This record gives sequence, structure tokens and C-alpha cells, in this order.
Amino acid sequence: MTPDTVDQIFVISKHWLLGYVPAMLQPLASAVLSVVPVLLAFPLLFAITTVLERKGLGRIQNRYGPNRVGPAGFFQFAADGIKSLTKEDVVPRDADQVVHFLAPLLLVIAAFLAYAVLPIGRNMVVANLDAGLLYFFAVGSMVELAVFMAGWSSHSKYSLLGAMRAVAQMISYEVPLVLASIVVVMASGSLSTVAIVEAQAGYTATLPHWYVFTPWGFAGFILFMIAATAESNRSPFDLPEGESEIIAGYYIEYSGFKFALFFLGEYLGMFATSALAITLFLGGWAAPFSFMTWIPSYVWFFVKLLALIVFFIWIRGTLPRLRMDQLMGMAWKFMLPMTLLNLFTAAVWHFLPNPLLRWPVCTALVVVPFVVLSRSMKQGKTLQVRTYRYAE
Amino acid sequence: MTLIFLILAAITIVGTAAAMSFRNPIHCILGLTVGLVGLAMLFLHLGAQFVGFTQIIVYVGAVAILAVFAIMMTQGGRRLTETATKPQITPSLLVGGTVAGAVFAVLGWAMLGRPSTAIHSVQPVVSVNQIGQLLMHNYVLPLEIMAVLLTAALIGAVILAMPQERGKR
Amino acid sequence: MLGVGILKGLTETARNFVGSYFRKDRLTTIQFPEERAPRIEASRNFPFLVYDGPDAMAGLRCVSCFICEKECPPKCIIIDKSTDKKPDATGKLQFYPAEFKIDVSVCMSCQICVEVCPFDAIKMDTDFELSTQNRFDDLLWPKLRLAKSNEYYHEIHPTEAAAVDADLAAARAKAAPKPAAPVAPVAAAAAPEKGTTA
Amino acid sequence: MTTLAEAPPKSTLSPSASNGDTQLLEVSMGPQHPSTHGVFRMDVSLDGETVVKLKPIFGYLHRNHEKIAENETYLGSMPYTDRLDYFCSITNNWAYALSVETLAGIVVPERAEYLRVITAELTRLQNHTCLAGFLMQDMGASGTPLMYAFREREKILDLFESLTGARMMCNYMRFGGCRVDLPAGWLEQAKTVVAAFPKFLDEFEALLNGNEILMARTQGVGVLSKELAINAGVTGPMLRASGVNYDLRKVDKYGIYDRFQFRIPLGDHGDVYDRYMIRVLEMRESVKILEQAMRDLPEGLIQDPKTKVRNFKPKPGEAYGRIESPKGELGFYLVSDGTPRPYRFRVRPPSLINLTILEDMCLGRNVADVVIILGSVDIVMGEVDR
Repeated sequence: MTPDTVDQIFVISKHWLLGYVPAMLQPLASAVLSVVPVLLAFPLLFAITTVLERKGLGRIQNRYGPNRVGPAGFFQFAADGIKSLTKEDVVPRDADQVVHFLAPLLLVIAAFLAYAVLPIGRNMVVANLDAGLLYFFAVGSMVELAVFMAGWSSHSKYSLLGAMRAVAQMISYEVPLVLASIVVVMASGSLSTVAIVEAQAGYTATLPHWYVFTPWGFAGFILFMIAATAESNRSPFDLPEGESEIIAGYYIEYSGFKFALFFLGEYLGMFATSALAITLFLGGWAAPFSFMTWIPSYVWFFVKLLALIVFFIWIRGTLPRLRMDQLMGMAWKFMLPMTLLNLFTAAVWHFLPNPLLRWPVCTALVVVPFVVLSRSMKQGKTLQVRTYRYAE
Repeated sequence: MTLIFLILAAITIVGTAAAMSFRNPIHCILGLTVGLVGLAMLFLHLGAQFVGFTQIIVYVGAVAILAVFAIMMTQGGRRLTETATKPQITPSLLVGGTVAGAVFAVLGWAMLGRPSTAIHSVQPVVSVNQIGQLLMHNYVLPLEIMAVLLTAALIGAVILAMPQERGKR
Repeated sequence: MLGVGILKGLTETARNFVGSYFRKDRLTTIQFPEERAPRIEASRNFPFLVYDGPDAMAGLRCVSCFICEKECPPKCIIIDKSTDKKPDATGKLQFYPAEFKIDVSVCMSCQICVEVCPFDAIKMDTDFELSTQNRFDDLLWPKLRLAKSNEYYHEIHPTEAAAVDADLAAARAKAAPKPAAPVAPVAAAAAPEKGTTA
Repeated sequence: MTTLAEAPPKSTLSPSASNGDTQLLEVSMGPQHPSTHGVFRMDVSLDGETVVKLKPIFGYLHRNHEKIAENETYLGSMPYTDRLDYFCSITNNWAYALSVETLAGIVVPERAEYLRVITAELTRLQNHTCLAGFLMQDMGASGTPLMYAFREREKILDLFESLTGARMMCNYMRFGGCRVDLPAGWLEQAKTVVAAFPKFLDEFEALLNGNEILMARTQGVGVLSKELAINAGVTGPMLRASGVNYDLRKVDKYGIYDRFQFRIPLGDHGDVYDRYMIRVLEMRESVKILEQAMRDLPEGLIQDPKTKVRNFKPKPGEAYGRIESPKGELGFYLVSDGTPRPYRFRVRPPSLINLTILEDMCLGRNVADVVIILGSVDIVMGEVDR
């Protein structure tokens, strides 16, 4: 088998399977054959990630993490899944039963829908939409509704507080998230995720043409990742859960498998935004070096995804959580100006063809506002490492 | 094709009907959301991806959430048991009926006025690219005016929401 | 600049993460049922009764003097004094506890009973795997359960037990010429008590 | 505000309409809440997420400590004092022993004084590390700083276990000295632990001190003014974080604290960050005291031989003994009527008194701030409720 066959093995096998389906049913069968692997792969990734996260956090905290179920605790997710499936499903008496039931479903469905436009490998995308990026954000906005439904229908104060926090946070960070990704749309001239990946194809002396390797792309990537962390309610932006403040936020009144569904939905959301970051800035499924292109494209995709997940876990193991007003302040006073300036930087990059000129100019356009903004943020609060006086 | 259209139309109609008939305002909003999603899917069904997705982002992601917030903040999601118990001919019902009638009349006039073949004509292929071209060339002035308007609204909102202690200090 | 402190923190956690694979002091967990922490000699858990010789019930050092029952702060010791006297390990006739119970659900392991016991009859155990199914009866330990041999005592607290044995032997040697005097062992044993705790 | 007590209609969400202008959400934080440090409860009235009223409610862990002690021998109360502030049993022991010694006029041998200083300062180290860890946990740091703190604390607890037999409920002090002398090799082990401690502190500070999120969360939050702190009787690191130079180790010079060279760090802002930093700096000073004490440890008796273990009856009279426990001024007030049991036994718990100004620090702040302000007070419910 040539590397190309290995790369396209899923596409080839899909076509081979489709050959056995009557022509009338082929569109349906094609959709099923595209969707089912996604529906299997990402929950499996979720299961692996829960174990990885717990083990990674454990190692960061000088402990082992789960290591009892299966080899090195690797089947912990199975134990957790069985546990959550067999647990009693408690619904509060005063809860709005229907909405309470629908909320986790909507969350998971919305999270799954987002995967339709993510190119997992070469020629491997469920739906190559013309407005793929727009689709992604449209589906992402349904998550907010699900979160709100969960928090409101539980009729609990903590869940309501959590839902308010979550929705406010997600709406606020959607703006920088979209603005940070628009630079890529400007550069590639398309809203289609497949076209964006293709726009980053090619190598200059083994180095790829990923957008992250430009000043605006780098800034955009960082801003996108910050916004993505907030969108997926991950530490240090995990206020909606805030277990030390509002215990578990909007899903405090959920138990059993519904709770697990919320977990699944959150992680799927995190994977989806990470996958989008990969698509937009890290060249999608492309290999990082030209001599490594023989490794199948989907492998690269998942390697990149895992790397981002590891980074999420690392961040979670390190940072305390922000406060609500600081979170909002960060969204509107730091992220928004930075993303807007980044749009301008990308435009400057586009209109300055001379690489000798555009590199320093664009780098300055990214770094100077960052320094100024961070200065002003620190001075506004007079945050500093203090020195202390002593009495004998 | 017509089957899909019928399903989507049913979703839209059921959603909007639910939005009118539920007593709990939050349920009404959720029903309305279903209706809006159905509408968005109708757009998608017609091949208008940009409009469809924008419909979801704007209406589901922002307007519905905003409405929900507004209701929650003002009423605490209390059920409106005291109102809407019986259909009564009130001024509001009259106004609503008139508006609805007018809308339907216009729609009906527009549809009946056109030759019926128009419905079965080939779907126009409108790509996002074209929309962008149009917005940035032919309609750049309206776009800019809208942008200024929205910025003004944004500044106004910020000023309204600004803490009032600033003046005291 | 914004983010420097965060980066510093990230390097710190990364160091710990990597260190946990290479250095013992960065991975301090002891995997309990398989591994056990090194036993610390002085550690204490709940009291037990020491007996000399092979027969647990005959060799109990306790003479049911009620001092520990009186001094126990949460009052978790219940003693029934015998009506008759039995010879103890040295062959001297003594009262013995007809029943000696400790309610370990009440006991707070303060070891005041050990400190006040003039006969070195009650000592602190180190066994902590004590879960039971029954929260009442199984946690009210009778004499039979409490009795543990002097050899066991030597095993768990070697230094302390050696000192106690030496003191007891000295006391007996002193008391040997006048075996009839019942007061002497009490007074003599009270003094070694200081030696063991000091 | 007036209709707060009114039960909300069944199907509504909790915000009960008040004066029409604002809606207050009354949230009961605790007694089962992950960050109330035990069974503590705060009835918080929220306007949005801003605290407009905070009512601390305690007593869930009340155990009648004082009344039990009045029906117990003097020695019998010693293990109960362990359970007051279960993080610092040794300082509790010391405060109680000190008051009984004052009552009965007992002189403590020198070696015992040194042992007391060593164990008490080790207690301070482990209490302050854990407090910092818990504070970060309240701030949502997913347990990493707490685990580092626990890692170091375990080493100190190992020392306690090999000395006193227990890790937390040490029951170590006796009237006129200490219960047991150092076992073989203990001092060397302690010296290594203490010598390694500054390195851990460096790491801990690198992890946290400069962290922008930590600074943003803590600086300017929960400010306690100097005046209020003094008027409310706040003591310990909290008082010193507000800039008041008051440390009983310097003021009373109880025990042998006048022999050691150490400084008292003082804060200028009185916010949560200062309270955190003061504790970190105090740990460094404690390490200095420990080094000096372990260097100078003399040989000799560890227990006043004249003091009886049983049948201990101090002369009628009263005494108040106080020490600088890691949480503040811990005092025991005793009245003796000449019997083996105290006539009156009263604890001055620093946790409780430091907690009284919680509402003043929290008003106008967020729920998230309430949690970390509470965390920075450093309470142990065993001591608050007694």
C-alpha cells in the first residue's frame, strides 16, 4: 500500500461500501457512513481524554491519578460510564421536567453537529459547506441555549447563577472567537473549512505555510485559544461550573447519565473548538514538515488535537479561576481590541507584499498594542508583586 | 423535496404556535426558538446557506438568549397565570390580528401576483463570496450606515449600563 | 507584562509533571494496599491490654484498678472488677478484670490511659485496619479482643517495650524479697512509668 | 429588602421581588458547600452577583467543648484541645498548658520550652502552607497548590507522628513540659525537613506570587482596615496583614521566644493578597526560628518532676494563658476552685473572632470574592464552634 492509500483508506472503504448500496439509498448511506465514524471517534476521544486529564492532573499534582481499572487505569472511563449509567436519575420535584430533560440532549446534539464541517483528514469531512465556518458558529450558539435551559429548568439558585454566568460568558467570548477567526477568512478568502485548510497547504523548505507562522496568525491563534477556553468553560474560565463558588453551576441538579451527557457535551465542545483552531491556524490535517507527509493526514489531525488537549489540561492544572467581572473585562477590554487590531494587522500584511517590510511592521502591530493593553490593564488595577515591611 | 419542505414547515408552524400558546414565557421563547430554527432550515433547504446560518446565529444565539435573559431578569420566569386565561377580544388582540392579516395579505399578493412557474425555477446559486462582493461594492454605503448605527447603539448601551457611582466620585 | 506570571506557573507545574516520572519526592503517593508507609514506631491508634506468658486471659497485667477508667477523658473504658483473685504472670495473687471493654467509637486515642496506668498493662496499638460491618457491637471491644501479648508489644514499639520490660524486671527484683506486700509493686511500677514516657 | 423572608411562590425561581427596584437572590451557602471549610453557613443576599447582606451562621459543629472541660480533669481536657483547631493541635496544647501553668505556677524545664517552640513553629509551617493551598483551591486552582502544600505538610506530620504518635491529634504538651522526648534521629530528620522548606516556598511562590490571575483575584479584595481590625479584636496574620504590628511572640514573649531572632512581616493593604503573602513570609521567619531552636536545643528534663499527672489540683484562682497560634491569639481562661476540675474553662478562639468581620469585608463583592475572603480568614470550624 502506498502512503496515499493509507491516507485515503477511510475514503476508499467508504466508496467501496457504497458500491453495495442501491443507488436510490446512496445519499442516505453516504451520510450515515460519514456521520457514524465521527459519532464513534469523538466520544471515544472524550473517554480517553477524561482518563488522560485525570492522570495528567495527577502527575502535575505529584500523584498517580486513576490507576486501578485496567492497565495503568486506562479503562477508568468504562467504570465511570457504567457508574453514571446505573446511577439513579434524580430530577428535582420543582424542575421543569421537559426542559430539564431536553437540555442535555440539545447540548450534546449541538456539540456533535459542529463536527460536520471539520476536516479530519484529506477528503475527510462530513459536509463541505460553502459557509462552513458560519455553520460552526451557528451550531455553537445553540449550546448557549442548552446551557440556559439546563440552568433555568433546574429551578435552583446555584444552577441559575451558573447558567447566567455561562451564557453571559459564552456570548461575550463568541465575539472575540469569531473576530479572531475572521483574519483567516480574510487571508484564505473563503468560509469553507476545507478551502481554509487547502489555503495553508504547501511548504517552503520543509516548513509549512500555516497561518500561525505569521504575526497576525500567531496573535489570532492565541486569542482564538483564549476565547475557545472560555467558550468551552475550561479553567481558568470555568466560572459557570465554579465548584468552589456555585458548586457545579448549571448542571448541579443533574445526576446519572444526564450529568455524563453534560460532561460529554463540554468535552465535545472543547474538541470542536480545538479542531477549529487546528483547521484555521495549524494547517488542519497537514503535516508540519514536508518530509513527514507520508504519515496519514488524520493521524496529524488527532496528534494536533491531542497536543491542544494536553495544553488545556496543563492550563487547568496550573491556574486559578478568574472572577466574573474580570472575565467580562478581559473579553471586552482586552480580547475585543486585540482581535480588532489583529484584523487590521492582517489587512496590512495583505497589502504589504515586501516580506522585509511586512514582518517587522506586523509584529510591531501585534506586540505594541499587547504591551500597551496589558500595561493599562495592570495599571488600572495596580496589580503588582508587593514588597513587605518587617517589624523587629 | 416537498416532503422535507412539509416537515420543515410543520416544525416552524408548530414552534411558532407553541410560542403563542404556552403560558410560561420561557417555554414561549423556547417554542419561538424552534420556529426560528425551522425557518433557518427552510433557508438552508432553499440553498441560502449564509442567510440560514446567520438566522441561527442572530436569532437563536443572540435574540432568543436576550429575550430569555430579559424575561428572567424582570419576571423571574414566573408563570403568567393571571393573564391569557381566556381568549378575549382585547385591543391587543385586535392590533395583532390586523398586523397578521396585513402580513398575510402582502405575502399572498406577492405570491399570487407572480407567475406560478417562478416557484419551480432553478435555484439561484448564491455563494457567500457573492454576498460579500455585493456587500462590499454595491451596498457598501448602506452597510457602513448600519455599522455606524449599531456602533452608536452599542455606545448608548454602554453608557446606560455604566455604573452611576462614577458621577458621585 | 501580562502573562509572565502565568508562564512561570506553567513551568512550575511542568517541572512537577516531568519530575513525577523521575523523582520519588515528586510522586509522594503510597499505593496503599500494595505498598505501605514505613511504620513509625511512636504511632498510636487504640489501646490494647498487654499480657505476659502464653495464656492471654491468665497473663493480663491489668489488675482492674479503675485508674484508666476514671482518667479516660471521653469515658470509653468499662471495667468489671473480678470478685476473686488469680495469680498473675509472676504468680502473685491479683484482682483481674472480669470484663474490660473499650468503646473504640468513642475512644480518641489520647493515650492518657497509658500514661496513668501504674502496671504498664495498657498500651497503644498501631493497627488501623479496623472497619467493621456493625457500628455498635463490633466497635465495643471486649477483653478478648483487646488482649495482646508482650511479644506483640515488642514488635510494634520495640524501644518503649524494652524500657518497660527493664523497668518491670527491676521492680520485680526489688519486690521479690517481700512478695507478700501488695503495695510495693504499685509504687515501684509508678516510677518506671516516668522513665518510659520521659 | 423587607420581603426577603417571604417564601417565594412554589414554581418561581428564587428571586423574590423586593422593593421593586432590585431583586435580591438569597443564597444559603453551606453548611454543605465545598468551600465553606467545614459546616459553616452564610446566608448571602445577592443583587445580581453582588453581596448586599451576609449573615454568617455557625454552630453546626458545636460540641460543648467548654462545658465538657469543666467536668473533666485538667489533664483530661488536653486531648480535647487537639480537636479545637485540628490543624494546629500542638499550639492548642501549648496555649492550654500555658494557662494551667500560669494557674498552678509551674516552671517548665528549658528543653521542654525548646521542644515546644520547635513543634509549634512546625505547626505554623504546616498550617500556613495548607491555608495557602486551600485559598488557591477556593480560587479554583484544581488542587495543584493544595497538593504541593499537602506534600510538604506530610513531611511535617511524619515528624509529629514519630514524636507524639499522632499526625494531627498530637496531645503533646503536659503541664510543666512535654509528654515525650525526641526519639533517636528525630532532630536530624527535622533539620532536613526544615532545610528543604525554603526551597519548597520558592517553588510555591514561583507558582503563585506573580500569577496575574491570582493578583487580579486577591488584590484589593476583602480589604480590612486597620481600625476595624483592631476594634473587632482580629488577631494573627489577618491583623498583621492590615498593618498592625502585633504578634504575641513579640508582645508577650511567652515561652522562650525572646531568645530568637525573627521579624514580623506586615501588610499595608489588608486585602486577601496581603493575608496570603503575610503567611508565606511568616513561614520563612518560622524557618529561621526553627533553625535557631534546633541549633540551641539543650539537654535536660522535659517535664517538671513536681507536677503530678494524676490528682492534679491547682490552687483556687484564675489564669489566662495566650499564645500566638497560627490563626491568631489563642487563649484559655481558667478558674480553679481547688478541685481537680476547672470551675470555668473558656477558650478565646482566633478563628471565631476573626470571622466576625466577614460581612464587613464581603459587602459589595461577588460570590466568588466571598469564597476567597472566607478562605483568607483561615478558619477551622472545630475552633469556631467548639
